[in-house]
Amino acid sequence: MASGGAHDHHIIPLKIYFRVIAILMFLTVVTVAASRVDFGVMNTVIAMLIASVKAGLVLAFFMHLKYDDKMYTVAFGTSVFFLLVLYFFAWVDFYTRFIHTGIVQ
Amino acid sequence: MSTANTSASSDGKSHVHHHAHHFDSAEHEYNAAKFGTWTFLVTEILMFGGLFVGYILYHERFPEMFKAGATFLDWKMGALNTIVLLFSSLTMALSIYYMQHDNKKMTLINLYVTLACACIFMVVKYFEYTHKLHLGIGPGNYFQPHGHGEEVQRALGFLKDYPNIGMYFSFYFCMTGLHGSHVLIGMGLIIWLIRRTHRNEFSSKYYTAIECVGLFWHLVDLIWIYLFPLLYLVG
Amino acid sequence: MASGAHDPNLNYLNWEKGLWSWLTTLDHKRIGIMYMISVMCFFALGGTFAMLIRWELFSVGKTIMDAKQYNQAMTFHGAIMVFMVIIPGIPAFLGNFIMPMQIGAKDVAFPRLNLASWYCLMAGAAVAFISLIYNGADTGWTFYTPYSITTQNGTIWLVTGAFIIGFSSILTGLNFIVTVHKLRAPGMSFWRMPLFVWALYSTAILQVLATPVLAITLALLVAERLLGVGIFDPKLGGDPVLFQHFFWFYSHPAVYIMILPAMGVVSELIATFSQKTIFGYKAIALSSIGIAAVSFFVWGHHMFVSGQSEFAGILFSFITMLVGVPTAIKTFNWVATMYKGSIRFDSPMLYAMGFIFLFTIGGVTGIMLAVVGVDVHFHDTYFVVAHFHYVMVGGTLMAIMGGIYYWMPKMFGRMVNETWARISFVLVFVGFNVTFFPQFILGAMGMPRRYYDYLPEYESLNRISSMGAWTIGVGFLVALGVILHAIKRGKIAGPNPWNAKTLEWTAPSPPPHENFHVQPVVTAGPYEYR
Amino acid sequence: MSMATGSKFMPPQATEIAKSVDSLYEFLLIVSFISCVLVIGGLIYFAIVHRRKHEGEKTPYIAHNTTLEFLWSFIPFVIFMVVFVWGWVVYHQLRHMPENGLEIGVQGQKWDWTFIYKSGRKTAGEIYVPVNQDVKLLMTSADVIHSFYIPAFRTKQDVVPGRYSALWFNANREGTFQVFCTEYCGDKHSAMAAKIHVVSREKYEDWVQTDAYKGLSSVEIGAKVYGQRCIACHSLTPTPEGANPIAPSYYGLFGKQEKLDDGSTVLVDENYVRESILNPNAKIVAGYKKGIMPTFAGQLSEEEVMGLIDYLKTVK
Repeated sequence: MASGGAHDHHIIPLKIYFRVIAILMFLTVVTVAASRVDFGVMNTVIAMLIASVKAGLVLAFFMHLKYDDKMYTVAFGTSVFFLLVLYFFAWVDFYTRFIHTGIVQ
Repeated sequence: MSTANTSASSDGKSHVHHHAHHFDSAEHEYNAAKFGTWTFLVTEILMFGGLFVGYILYHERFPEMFKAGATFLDWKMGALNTIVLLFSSLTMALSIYYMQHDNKKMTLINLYVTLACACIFMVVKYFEYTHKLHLGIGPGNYFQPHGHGEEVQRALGFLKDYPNIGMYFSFYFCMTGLHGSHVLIGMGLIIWLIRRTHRNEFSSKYYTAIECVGLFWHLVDLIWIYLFPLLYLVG
Repeated sequence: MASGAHDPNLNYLNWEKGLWSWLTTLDHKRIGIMYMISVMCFFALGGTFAMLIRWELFSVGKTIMDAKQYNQAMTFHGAIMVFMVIIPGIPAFLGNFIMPMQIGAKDVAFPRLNLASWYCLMAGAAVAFISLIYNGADTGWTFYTPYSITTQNGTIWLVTGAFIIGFSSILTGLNFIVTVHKLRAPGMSFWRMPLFVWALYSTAILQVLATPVLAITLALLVAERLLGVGIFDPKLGGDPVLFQHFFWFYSHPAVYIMILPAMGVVSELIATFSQKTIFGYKAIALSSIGIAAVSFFVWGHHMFVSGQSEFAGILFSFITMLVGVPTAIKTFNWVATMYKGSIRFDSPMLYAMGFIFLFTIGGVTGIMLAVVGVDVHFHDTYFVVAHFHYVMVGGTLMAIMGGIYYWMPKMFGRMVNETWARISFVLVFVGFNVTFFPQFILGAMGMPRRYYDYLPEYESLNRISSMGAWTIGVGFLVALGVILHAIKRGKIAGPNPWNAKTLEWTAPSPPPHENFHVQPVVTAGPYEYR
Repeated sequence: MSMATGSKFMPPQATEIAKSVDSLYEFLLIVSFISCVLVIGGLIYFAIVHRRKHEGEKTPYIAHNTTLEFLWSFIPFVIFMVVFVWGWVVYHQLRHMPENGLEIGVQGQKWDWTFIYKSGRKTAGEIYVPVNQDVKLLMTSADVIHSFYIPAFRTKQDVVPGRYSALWFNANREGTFQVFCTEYCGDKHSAMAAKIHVVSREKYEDWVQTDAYKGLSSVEIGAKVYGQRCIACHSLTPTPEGANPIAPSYYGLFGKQEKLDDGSTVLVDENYVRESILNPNAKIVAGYKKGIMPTFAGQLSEEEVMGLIDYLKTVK
């Protein structure tokens, strides 16, 4: 860990790049189409799922996370985790004060 | 004390990259630079995340107001921008691929295409912004639609039902504005890369700068991947 | 670089001359010294505001200033001390200087970024002080909305200044994480790193994960004032309590950014001055990481009475109890280290023992405030003021002073005048207790904080507190004199005057530009007093 | 060290909950004192006993002791859990609103509290409540966040603009108890206090029905209203040189020609005073800022406005 390892920068073949961009473009079309249909609340969930798949592809291939040091994946995962912590606790408070305001505490 | 790794770049003029004195080898410096870039991306994600959390929380609290606000966003422009940015992400990744094969010409082409896509993105953004601001649809207190025309009437109508619709456009302008500023920063960095590639500073042995700017650019694209559905589609 | 010539009297201080060589230096040691000077100047400024506040509160009614000026003095005391003294204090000053040497590295991972961090701090401070031109800022260092939106003065400048200073903290954190991961000397596994490095590593994680949320919160606050974005403004449908959530999501980890490095310094001091291996090395190291992790889940205990629901209050109170356990473990480990040690009462050790004394009181009162039922009475009273001063002044400032006296031989190659250093300790320690212990009682009696004027029944305790505050002021002036004297005319110190075992003491003092003439190889743990 | 009666170091215990909060606080104090004695005592004892006899002394290599480390992790955890649960019980009592309490509307605005009883009676700066009666305060703020804090009842609740927040108490003995604002709200944050008078039920019934100004002359009513509502900003003495007060002084105001900020002058007569009370931003005196004085329309009865005008005539 302390000094550089062997010269092992992984090179992704062109084929995979083009396959990934094709999927990404396709998913963009899918997400636009999905937004046309009214699934009610599910619209947001579906849109986020598709966006997450696209994001996963960009992360894994374009940003080489799949082939790189696991530490980078840990770093990215930590940032998303603590973002969810901020959202969860703020949402708990928001929910009890605005959406479900049964009792004035 | 520093071991230099000469690079046989394609047009014969070899350029020597000295890694900094406190690193043991160029490989060591490369790993440190990438780890530093990823840690920086963590801070970017958390900063944008704050805005996303605010948006989602208020989206739950004022769902109709946000739906009304979203009607002013042109999803076609958004979709075009998404495709442009995805493509620029591809060309950025390809520029790294070609530099790993010491193919300076193809790297330059890809960098120029990435830069061009970024310009298209900003131009589309420019039209969206001026179109709205011209009608008086601005953030917060600057939401004073004036003039005539269907959109302005609709905006005035919404203003009566939802007095704080200005908040939706605050989120819109803050999120897309912050993202736009990062696209500009990315363009600046790509121009810096192009200059250094022309001066043969990169080779298959040393392309750290391209890879790190590439990571930053992919993150900018990542944020737009989430911004587009949240703002334009779901509304 | 002339790597061959080990000219003995050539060191990082004199191998380059002139102000320009300092302002454009990439050497982590010089940047550490520049941070030292900045932090000490800001501390003097923040301390002056503190003295003014205590002078005003000496008696009921107007003493030396009126309400508006008091509110500004209170705001600037808070903002300067938090953003410019205590957060950059140990990580940027002592951390920058010592941490790379302790892991056997030649420099931090990104020297240019390190210099940029210092310039961020100075630029942010300059912007913050522009607010004085626009008749200051009187929102308190917490900038709660909607007051911070409606008040007519230079709040925007202070907020923008804090925004810029935030980047100094982020970049330092980033630098330290990469340095610890990538630049450790051969043989130094994670379990052979000194505890000061462990503390700075967990602080760096906090700086990188928490400060960006402060950046976006302050940016939205500026947007709120300029454009009326309505996110935090109740008149436009916004929610001021959401601002508190975003603010404290940063600010509670920020208080751990302040205390964790101090704990790292104390671990070093206790081990060295007891000449005994630290007790429970793994427990202390993991406690640092544990505190850093749990600190992101507890911010709601600042908002028990803000209108959040009972469920949220209970949840935050429970998790706050969890974060109390590792803190207690660390304190017990320090005391256990001193068991059967060979203890010398040099000034750094006095400050370390002072830290444990005051931090224990700060800790137990922290648990009192974490108990929801009691906090409703104590929230925003002087009980809270006393608690966080016990932990911040009694904790972090004691550790900074201890750290300066301990690493003075390494930084400047000279020893500190022991008698005067001990006098400064006694003055600060006694003055501190006289100032802040009465404030616990004032808080219990219900005196709210940030009060320009108070009821006559609180006057006697406030008088005692003010007198104690001036004693602290004198104590720190004496300490300043001791430091300045030591730099110029202190007794020459050898490379390892305290017989410490960590790596930085194997380098000459003051160390050469590249820290070690020969790359150190680590074969054993950091505290091997066998 | 029985603090149940509320010693010098704690405000008086005026509600049952105050007693339970104090007993929890007492337990916390005892436990904290013991742990401080253990830690600090141990520190000082080891420092003295194991002080360095001679340089280069060998010290035993004790790295860790699992049982000891387990004990001093588990015991604090248990204590913290006990204290947490006890705190939860007290917090639940504090936050569980009584069903049919006496409801009083509270409005906080920059720098004073106004109260509205269900009987339409409005008071500023003080309220009367019967003893041994559940009282529920429904609070909101007109401008920034304030916080309603009654030390004697050990309870506090932020008053957030744009929302209602509630606080309840049941005073178990008569007396006057101090109320503070504890969320920083600007210049006169420390002057934003109020009083709760806990009186017997009969006195309360009598007070609520009677007119607050029974048997007072118009000037005395004006003086009382001035003391509650205007004193925060308007002074009765001539403005000293160099001071820039927030609002014009009442000294010798009535009947004077006042210069306005748009250059015109106006005679201070009954109509001008009434307009300045009900619509303060209509005419602004030169040298003072617009938008500072809140409107009192709907908050002052006709009797009170007339009283103020008569009172102004007497301020010479």
